[in-house]
Amino acid sequence: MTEPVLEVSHLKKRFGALKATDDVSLTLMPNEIHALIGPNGAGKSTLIKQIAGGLRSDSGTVEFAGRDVTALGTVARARAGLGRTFQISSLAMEYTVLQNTVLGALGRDGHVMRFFQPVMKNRKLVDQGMAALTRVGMADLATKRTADLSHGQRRLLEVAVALTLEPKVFLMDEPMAGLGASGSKRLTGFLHTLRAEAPILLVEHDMDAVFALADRISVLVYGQIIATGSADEIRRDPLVREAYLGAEDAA
Amino acid sequence: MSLILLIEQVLNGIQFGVMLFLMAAGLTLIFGVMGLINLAHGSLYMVGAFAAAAVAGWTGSFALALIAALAAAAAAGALVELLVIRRLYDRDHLDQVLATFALILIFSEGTRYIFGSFPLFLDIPAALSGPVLLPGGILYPLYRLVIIAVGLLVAAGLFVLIAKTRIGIQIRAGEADREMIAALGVDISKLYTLVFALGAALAGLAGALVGAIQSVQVGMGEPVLILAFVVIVIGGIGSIKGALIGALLVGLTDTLGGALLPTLFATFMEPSSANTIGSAVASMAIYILMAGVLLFKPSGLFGAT
Amino acid sequence: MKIKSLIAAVSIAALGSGAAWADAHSSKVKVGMITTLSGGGAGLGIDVRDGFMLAAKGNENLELVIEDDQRKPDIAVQLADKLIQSEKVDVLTGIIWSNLAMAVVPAATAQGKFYLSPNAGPSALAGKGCSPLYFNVAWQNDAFNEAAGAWANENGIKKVFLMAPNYPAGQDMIAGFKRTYKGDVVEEVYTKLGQTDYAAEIAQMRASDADTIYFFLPGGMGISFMKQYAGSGVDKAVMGPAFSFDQGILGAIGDAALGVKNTSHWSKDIDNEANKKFVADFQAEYGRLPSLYAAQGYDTALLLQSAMGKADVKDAAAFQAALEEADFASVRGKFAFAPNHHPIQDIFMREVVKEGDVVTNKVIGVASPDHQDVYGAECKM
Amino acid sequence: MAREPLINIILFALFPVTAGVAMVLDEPFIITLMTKAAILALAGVGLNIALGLGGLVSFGHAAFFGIGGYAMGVLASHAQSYTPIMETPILIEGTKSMLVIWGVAVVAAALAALLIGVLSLRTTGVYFIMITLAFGQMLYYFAISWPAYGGEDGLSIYIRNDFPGLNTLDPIQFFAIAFTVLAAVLFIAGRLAKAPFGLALSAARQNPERVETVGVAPFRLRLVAFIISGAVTGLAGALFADLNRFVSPTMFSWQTSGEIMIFVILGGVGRLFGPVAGAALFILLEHVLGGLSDFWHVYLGLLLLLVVLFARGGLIGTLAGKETAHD
Repeated sequence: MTEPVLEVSHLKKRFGALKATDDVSLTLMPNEIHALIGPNGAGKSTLIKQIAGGLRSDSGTVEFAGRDVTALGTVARARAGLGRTFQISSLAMEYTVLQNTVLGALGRDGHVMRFFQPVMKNRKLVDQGMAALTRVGMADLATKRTADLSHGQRRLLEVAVALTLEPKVFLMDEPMAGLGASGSKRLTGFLHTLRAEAPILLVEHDMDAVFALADRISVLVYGQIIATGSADEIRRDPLVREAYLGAEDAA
Repeated sequence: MSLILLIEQVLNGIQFGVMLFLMAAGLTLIFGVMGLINLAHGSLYMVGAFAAAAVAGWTGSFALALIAALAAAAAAGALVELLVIRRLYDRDHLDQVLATFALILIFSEGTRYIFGSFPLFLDIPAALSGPVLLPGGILYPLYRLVIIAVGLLVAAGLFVLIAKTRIGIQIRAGEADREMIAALGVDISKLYTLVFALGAALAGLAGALVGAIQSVQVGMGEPVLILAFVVIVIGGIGSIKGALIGALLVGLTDTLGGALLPTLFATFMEPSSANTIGSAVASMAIYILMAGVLLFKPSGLFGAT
Repeated sequence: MKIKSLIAAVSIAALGSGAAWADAHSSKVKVGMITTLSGGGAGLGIDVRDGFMLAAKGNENLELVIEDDQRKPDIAVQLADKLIQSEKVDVLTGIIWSNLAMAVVPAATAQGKFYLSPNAGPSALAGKGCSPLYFNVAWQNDAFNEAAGAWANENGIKKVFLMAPNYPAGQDMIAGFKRTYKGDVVEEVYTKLGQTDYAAEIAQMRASDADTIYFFLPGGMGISFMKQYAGSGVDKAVMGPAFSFDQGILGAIGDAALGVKNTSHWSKDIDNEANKKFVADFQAEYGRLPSLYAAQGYDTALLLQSAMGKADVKDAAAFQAALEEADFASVRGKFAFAPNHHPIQDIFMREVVKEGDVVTNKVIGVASPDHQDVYGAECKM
Repeated sequence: MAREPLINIILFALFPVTAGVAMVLDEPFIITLMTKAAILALAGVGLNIALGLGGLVSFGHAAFFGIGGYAMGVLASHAQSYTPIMETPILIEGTKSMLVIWGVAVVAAALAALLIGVLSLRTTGVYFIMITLAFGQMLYYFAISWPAYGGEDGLSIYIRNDFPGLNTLDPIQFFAIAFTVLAAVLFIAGRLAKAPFGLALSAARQNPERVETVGVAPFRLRLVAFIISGAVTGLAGALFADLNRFVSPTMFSWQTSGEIMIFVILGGVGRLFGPVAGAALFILLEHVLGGLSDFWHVYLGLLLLLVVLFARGGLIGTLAGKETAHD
């Protein structure tokens, strides 16, 4: 067996009486797409934050590329190779689309403390930014102001910024939301090729995409993982059907 | 320093703190509910003091003067809210700082235009003047005890208002979520005007109470304003409880620092330089206190994180 | 516009009663007045200005340009630059505050302009920093305090409690008092500049065994202190330099100030012709009682005009000599310049009394006759 | 799109043109006013690096302005009285050299900004505004109470400091110095905004989470921005002290912080030339309104209010039309 790239063990997080994350363990193997699904309020976003470093866990560990990163913050984890996209777009809205990916390339490059040469004339960084935009099919939008993009376009830009980081692992929080059927389908195809570069931990509501892409699926309900397995296993799991579909019905 | 003197100084610190609380309560309420930094709060304090001095001059009645101070400050507050402040709620802090800074200029020079450049006369009523004998043989000015009592009453009133009344529920809801309260069918702009006027009235009350033992003059609001900001930042912005605790902390630090530090420095320095340096450090003490609190609690003692 | 209208006011009045100053010798002089007319402390500047204009009324040879320094040193410096560079004035005057004077006076005299101080008298300008072109028509900062110390010695004051704000003028005032006072200083307290609450200090006063409180707290600080002191029940005698008990301030303190002793070089009840005329004219012109600042502004204009009658301002040496003569009828009575161009004058002790409904001052004696400052020895000119 | 640069050029050219005309007309005071505007603009440019670019609403920049001023005051007063600043362990003498004074002012202000920044940047929002205010007030009271350098009275320097090859007391020559410094700092600040650092800093203002996610710590960016900002404002303070040949604690007061902030907002936050426009307008208003009435602060207040309420984006923003993207 190969070693997992990302290994989360016994993570816990409480907010007052609410157990947002209740003893969650999961792994992400090389070249794998591991989907995390669950009804609204199950604690997916909290878990992603804990893994990305934005939220301190009460207990448990996060190991990344064989290294315990539990004590590290967002910045250090990003530098170690965690590439994250956000559920609610988290971009520099005043910037152009290209400036956002150049920012990513700059972060990857690491030399932020340069004060004189215009960054948008730095061939290397601009090329990296453009390349990432081209890959998600946004090259023609490069000079557009980010605030003027549609929701779907912002999701794609999130992915493009993550690409510039050349991460060892992608953490993607609902990248398909707002894309529409055809956009969703294109991104699904793209993520499929992306797994060869780095495995993806994918939080997603679009079940078609999840079942088409995921090697393994974990189901999170009330902060607990109630099942992990292949698409077929999850479809058949009675617990999942009850908790998940039951919840869907209720909604 | 004798024990009696120490107790007297502690009382002075509490009195100063309670006075600051009257200022800070309005400021923190306005910030908590509307998210607004109001630098012109000191001007409302000044308006209260001038209104009180003017009415006391005409009628000779301190009670009428207090009522006039409350009314004038509340009216000025409501007016300012309707004309200016309500355009600032969805602006960033920067715009709020500049606009309310502009209001200070207008209020100060406007007051000078109306009342002239010389300080006004406002005295405490005869019934409240002079000292009283406290247990333990401490002689203490009655009026300062009255200020302490009024301040604590206002604090209690505010707690009840916020915890128990309909308005209080609306205020708390407004702090939590503006859209929520609008969805509940509350007229939010009316609520905001009301809260602003309430905060202004408190500042006006403080101005009138303090004006009777200090100088009623243009610009009297700004030093108090800065101190009130220190208070609410220490206490945690938006928290009435924080404002009370913060005010008492600042009051005690300032009073006891001024009284004790020079003596303390004199234990290891020659007296004359101990005096100057001690006084210098004492005048910085509350700012040091504030920086210290923020280092350990970046959102103040009772602030929401 | 404001400036122009003031100039006009002075010269239009001249048409009516010009005869009084139509002296054949009289030379033309352009005066720049920098004083505080807006913001806190504007009352003092307004009084100096009004006093000056009252004395200069009708003199068509005196052109006056008035500027507001807002009590900010940097503004004062820039206004001085403006008056010297653009308006090309011959004489500067008007500054109220020591720190503003320190910012303006050395540069102004270095550029060959006369400066007549109607209020501030920092020790540096009386001693090492003195200048042939600088004349102080008011007092050296220490004067009232030295006189108070001397008076205390002779009036059985044995133990004093001293208080002043913690800034140079405050420290100078206390030092001035201690220079002449021979009794015990039981406590010496420095408060924060601009402090408004004196409960802590009053508590210390109560606890001390001093028989007299001597304090210097200018402007609103003094008002706050006196009101709080009166309510505290501490019954020690109170004394201080005149600044906290001047006419503009007494109205705001009220009865709380009654009985307080304060030293001053002027009082409205000093018995001489010039003073009677001044007090009456000032009330007639402005409808209020004059303050000591108004008196100083008035004397400054009298001094200037006396020199104008003797010499041309363009001849600096002659004009300086004319100023040194101080040949004018001061509202204070006796007035002469010491070699360092600071006044030799009587410092009176006044007491705050009530005349009808008005709280005001009454002279009760001379605290220090022919008082002269101690810094003159360091002055080399 | 090209309107803002055009406005900038006109605005900038207005300084030397006005000063030149004033020289021809023999109105040295106008030159002095333009010098003052240039120096205050410089202070604003400094604040704008923290405020406009970094989103750090510092209400305590008077601290750096004052430190720069006192760097000049202390060095020049010791040189003036021929007394060394310290003799042990090493001899440090005062100086009348403007260049040395600038160096000391910049370094001292930068060190203070480092210290204040490390402590203040742990907080955000209103807390940041207030803690920077608190540090400014600390220095203000310190300067007032400390007797060694004049306390509240301040320090007078009788003659302006020296600049190689120039007569600094001549208004037009001193204007040239101040204006050149402003131009140089504007150039550097313009480059800074477009450099990698500026890109990341401005992104951290727009969305700190974004910057963290690409592996850059906003705290470091902000701290460095705060230091640069403080240093520039410190340099302005040294020049301002030299303009007046005088320093006093007023330079540390919270009103000074407020005024520097007004220059920035009046001109347009985050716009390179915003503080230049703001300072020029402020000086103009002070000069014109001050002559109209004793109560000119009322008009100033009303005008500021109108700008905030109705002219968002400040003077330059209003003149340049709709807000443009920072690129």
